[in-house]
Amino acid sequence: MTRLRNGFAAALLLLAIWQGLIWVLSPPKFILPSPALVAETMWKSRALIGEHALITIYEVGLGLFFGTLFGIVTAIQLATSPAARTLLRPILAFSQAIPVFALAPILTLWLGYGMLSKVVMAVLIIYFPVTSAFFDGLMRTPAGYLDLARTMGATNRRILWHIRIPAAVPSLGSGLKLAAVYAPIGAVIGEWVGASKGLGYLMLLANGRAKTDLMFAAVLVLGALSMALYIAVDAGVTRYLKRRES
Amino acid sequence: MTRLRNGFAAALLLLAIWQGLIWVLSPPKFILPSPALVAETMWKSRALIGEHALITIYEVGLGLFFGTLFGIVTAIQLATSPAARTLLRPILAFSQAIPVFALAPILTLWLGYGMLSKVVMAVLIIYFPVTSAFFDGLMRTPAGYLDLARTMGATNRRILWHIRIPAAVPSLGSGLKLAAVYAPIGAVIGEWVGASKGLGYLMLLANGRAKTDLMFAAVLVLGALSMALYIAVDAGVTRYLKRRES
Amino acid sequence: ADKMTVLLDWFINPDHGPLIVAEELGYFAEQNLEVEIVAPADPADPPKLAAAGKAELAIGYQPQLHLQIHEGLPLKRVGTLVATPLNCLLVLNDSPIKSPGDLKGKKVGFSVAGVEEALLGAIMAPHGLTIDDIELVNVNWSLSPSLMSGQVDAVIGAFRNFELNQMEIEGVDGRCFYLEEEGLPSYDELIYVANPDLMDKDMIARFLAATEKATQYIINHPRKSWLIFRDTSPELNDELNAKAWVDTLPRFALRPAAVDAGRYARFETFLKDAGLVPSVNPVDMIVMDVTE
Amino acid sequence: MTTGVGITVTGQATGLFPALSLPLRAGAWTCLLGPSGVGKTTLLRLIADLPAHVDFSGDITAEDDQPLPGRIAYMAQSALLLPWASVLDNVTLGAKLRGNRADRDRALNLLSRVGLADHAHKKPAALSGGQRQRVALVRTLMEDRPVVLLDEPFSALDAKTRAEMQELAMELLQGRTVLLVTHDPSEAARVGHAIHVLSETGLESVAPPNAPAPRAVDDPETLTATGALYSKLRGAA
Amino acid sequence: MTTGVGITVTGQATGLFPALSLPLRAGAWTCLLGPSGVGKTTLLRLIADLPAHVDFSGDITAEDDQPLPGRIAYMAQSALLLPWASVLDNVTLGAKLRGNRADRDRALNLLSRVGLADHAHKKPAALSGGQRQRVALVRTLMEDRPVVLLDEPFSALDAKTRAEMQELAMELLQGRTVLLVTHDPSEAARVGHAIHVLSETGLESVAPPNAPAPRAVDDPETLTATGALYSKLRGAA
Ligand SMILES: Nc1ncnc2c1ncn2[C@@H]1O[C@H](COP(=O)(O)OP(=O)(O)OP(=O)(O)O)[C@@H](O)[C@H]1O
Ligand SMILES: Nc1ncnc2c1ncn2[C@@H]1O[C@H](COP(=O)(O)OP(=O)(O)OP(=O)(O)O)[C@@H](O)[C@H]1O
Ligand SMILES: [Mg+2]
Ligand SMILES: [Mg+2]
Repeated sequence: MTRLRNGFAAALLLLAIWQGLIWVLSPPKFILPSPALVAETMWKSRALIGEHALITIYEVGLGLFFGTLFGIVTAIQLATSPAARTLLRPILAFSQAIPVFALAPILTLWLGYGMLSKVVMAVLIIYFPVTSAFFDGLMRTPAGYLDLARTMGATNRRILWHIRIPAAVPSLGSGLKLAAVYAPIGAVIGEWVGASKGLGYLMLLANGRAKTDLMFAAVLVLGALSMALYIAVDAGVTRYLKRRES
Repeated sequence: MTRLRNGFAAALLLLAIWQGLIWVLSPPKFILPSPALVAETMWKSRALIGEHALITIYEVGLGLFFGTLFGIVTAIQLATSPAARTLLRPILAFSQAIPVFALAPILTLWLGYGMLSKVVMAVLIIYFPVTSAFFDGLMRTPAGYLDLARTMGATNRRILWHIRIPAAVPSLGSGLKLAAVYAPIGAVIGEWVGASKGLGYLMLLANGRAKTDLMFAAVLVLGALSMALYIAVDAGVTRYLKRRES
Repeated sequence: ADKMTVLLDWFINPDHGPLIVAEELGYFAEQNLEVEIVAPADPADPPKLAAAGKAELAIGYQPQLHLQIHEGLPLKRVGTLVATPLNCLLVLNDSPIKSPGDLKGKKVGFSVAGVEEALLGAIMAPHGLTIDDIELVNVNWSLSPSLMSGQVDAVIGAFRNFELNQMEIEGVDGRCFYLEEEGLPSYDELIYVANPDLMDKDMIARFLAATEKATQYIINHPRKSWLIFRDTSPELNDELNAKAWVDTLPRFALRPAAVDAGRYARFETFLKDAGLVPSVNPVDMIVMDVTE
Repeated sequence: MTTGVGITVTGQATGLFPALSLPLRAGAWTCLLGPSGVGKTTLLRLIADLPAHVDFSGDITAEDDQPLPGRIAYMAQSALLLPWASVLDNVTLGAKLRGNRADRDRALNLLSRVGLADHAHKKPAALSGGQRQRVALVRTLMEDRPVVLLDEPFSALDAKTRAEMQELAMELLQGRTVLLVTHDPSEAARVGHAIHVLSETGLESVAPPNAPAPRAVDDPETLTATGALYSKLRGAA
Repeated sequence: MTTGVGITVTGQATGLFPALSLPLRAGAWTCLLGPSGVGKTTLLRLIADLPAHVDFSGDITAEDDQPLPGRIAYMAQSALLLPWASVLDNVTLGAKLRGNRADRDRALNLLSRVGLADHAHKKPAALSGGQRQRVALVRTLMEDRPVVLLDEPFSALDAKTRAEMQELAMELLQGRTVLLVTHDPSEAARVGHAIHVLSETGLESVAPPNAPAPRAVDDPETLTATGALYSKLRGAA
């Protein structure tokens, strides 16, 4: 509840800054339209925006799910196998360092212009932060717990399951929060590179037609979406972490 | 040393996978050129690539420095002021979700076509992971330390400085590792927003011309750069954390 | 010297020959100009930035200009770079699409959002098809790769002097449907646009004079001018540019400042009839002759 | 020299302890014993104005009617050393947190008096349990506060070190108001000027020996008091 | 019933303790005392085959010449409870880590015997220091191992609870080989079948009382042993 209110307050503040920029700098409306104009466009084009937003939401949801899943699995792999660690970590960094934009055109050539390429983009973009954060957590298990587990005759797998993973949950939480913010970008980049639907597509289309107001309406909806996702994930993670130790 | 060796092994593995893909799928060279072709292009165009790479390295360095700085400052602001927290965090999430290309004309309008706009992009892109990771760390200070500091009559500022920040250093380390990987992407995206120099420019140029071999050469150089940066940051952080508690 | 910034529509390519040659041969300097040439990532941006006064000139596309003016951008065409359409509907040579009428149910890729639907709709209309009969896919900059890899059946927005050569180099033959042969009014593909409220007419006139001189040089010395273009930057020296150079030469506007008012009036009417703009703007809202 | 202030705690904590009144005489050592889990730590946290998990209704007031916060040093039940700071830095933490110059000489002197002179530059991870507790003790002694709350400060120490630490603490905290939570009846009998046993039914006082503290452990009077405490404690839980 | 195995520790740790030989008799309680920081915890870690910070040269062998790892339960000096797991889950951790069915009935039974029946579903953060230590004790008792190493297991408990816990541990660990590190001479005198004092100069043995353990604390024989230990310890550091 408070979080929702905070989100709302933040939105108001953003609006105020935006309006302030308009007043102070009075940029041309084809570069930065006024909030009022964008609001009007948003309302008028609500059906259009809604239709495209649904597609993006769907892609983001799938991307978030699979990206988190793969990230968790990879982090666990890395944490359990020194061999995997040796080879995979630099590759991970490398793969991440190759800008998705650069790979996106090629990916779309392989995967087509359907939903798959966008989901893959979202997965790719959140994969690294999730993996990296969770892995860091898994490698920072307090030594005392590990000693204890060792004397108890635990297998590595069970130590992982009962001690290292629960101890790394706060770090995974940090990773998930990053993922909540990045997944929408991933999907939009995917749409940008090649699509016939989605908010990213709508943005490009509007931009190409010099309909800056419509573009900003789409940008705002995307931003609101990400913000909502972030607030939800943050609230969920915080509450879970608080609850589980009391 | 071992890290360097690992990086090298990883690079070899990547090459093997790539060559394997070529053998198995034999994709047309405008989709995936062979390592040999890319190596040849890389060698032939070494002067060209080198010149552009230098620009990118410079942007990355500046971006990393300022992004980390701003991220640290913001995280501290957020951690110390509940008001800032209420408002700024959702805005942060929101700001990340706005695709840069929507902002590109605005940025260019304000910052011009020079290096500044690229550095700003690199800063923008690493700002969020650094802030987010460090902030999470700052909010997770063990309660016992805070109680202790309170009875000692500490001001909030000094608690921050002597307790919360050192306790959050491992989280900041996680953030820095992400930043090392993202800063090059930021610079490249910045170059895409409008540039006439840099690896990102070269990539787009090559891509626009279906010179996939040159694009891959540039991508590889960028990847190697990021990997080196990541390995360096990872080694630094790990060693620092180990040392400071023994 | 007077400093001015020119925003290109895309990376430097043979379409920009007159600018490069003018720069290299010192024609801008002759006109007391110091020209900075900047390439953007998104071709939609330069007109906006020119309208915002961030550059004296931007290179744009005529069809887009009509829309941009209707969206309220303070822009006018002040010169012409390429005086014929370059855009074409591109398919693979062995494609079953033998006429625009065969597009029904196909995927068509495009890159620059804007008037593609209008253009496509116009060339399909004689065959009894509408835009709803096809699936439009934004393929961004992968026009020829998306076609060659079979992800789309056709692309609109390909440049006849460029994508065809590119596909030939990759060993895949393409086939173009020329829009102006399929019932579309002819138009200027690449134009210079500027903000009429901010511009310095004299400076633009001098700029156009320099490019006019460069264009004449290119026509007179096609081989030498290619060498000049190629040697300005190592990344320009490749097979594709060499081929495209030859195909682009005949299309440069020989009189960059000259206005063909009828061409713009016809196109504006065509857009109104296609329902893409709400009204018909008078020609003097769209173009101006800076030498007057 | 800092001198102690008397404090009176009156009140009850719902579900933990019934209405009670605990007087802390100015300049004296008051010992608090009682079964594990009865609420001793909670009581200390209440006095130190730290968040506690109970509903406490009552008053914690100083004789001089000045506010207490800022006049209390609190040594918690666990050592709570900062793992990234050296022993010396941990010990001078209070000064740093208040922005004062850290008195390193005094710190080094105290560290050598608790037998940790050689460990001043080590990190806490390299210390044994009892060494960590002594560092926490030194950190508390470095705080120059009129009221000192000690929660089982000697529990991890061997008998000899424990006796030495008791003497050191009594010497250095001379004149302060000290509340010591301990499980060791002989410790209470040795150092207490007042001794209380907390149980679920309330607070009971036990007469301390008459001799000035610290007393000899094997002094008959001390032994008697120890014995009395034992039997009281046996009945308490 | 699991029965203990005798163990002999011989060797030296450079910079910590000189060459020594510590026999752990099968089925008996051996008590180890000594000044804080002398190396008691280190010795326990060596026996438990855990990483220690010293160079140990010597042998730790079981009478039956079978390997020791897997036959030892170790209760560390700090409670080390998993903060996210309930008391019950913490107590049954061993079974879960070995993939066995957790014996919840036995766990609940033991928890109620240490007085924590009402706390079985709380998280460790809601426990007092002594309660946490008892949970760690129960966790160790749940391990059905022939050799049990206890590092100051009762240090945070009041006298009465401590006595009860000693009795409970002795009952449940009947027949096991137990090594108990303690700072409390009377505890050693009460439960030890063998008592050793570790100091920088080596290991010294002290004769335990003859009565079967656990002995009454106030039995004259126990008191004598306690006194003897005290004086030995006073000389040790
Ligand atoms: N990780 C470590 N690195 C370096 N030195 C250590 C480390 N752990 C312990 N020591 C040192 O080794 C010595 C023995 O430590 P140990 O924990 O075995 O003592 P102890 O006899 O158990 O003491 P206590 O009764 O205080 O628990 C101490 O001087 C301590 O400072
Ligand atoms: N954070 C908490 N939330 C809920 N209950 C708590 C919390 N902290 C302590 N308790 C409960 O309050 C009671 C008193 O705890 P307290 O720590 O004051 O005991 P204590 O007398 O100091 O015991 P010990 O001698 O074992 O340290 C205990 O029953 C404990 O379970
Ligand atoms: Mg307590
Ligand atoms: Mg120890």
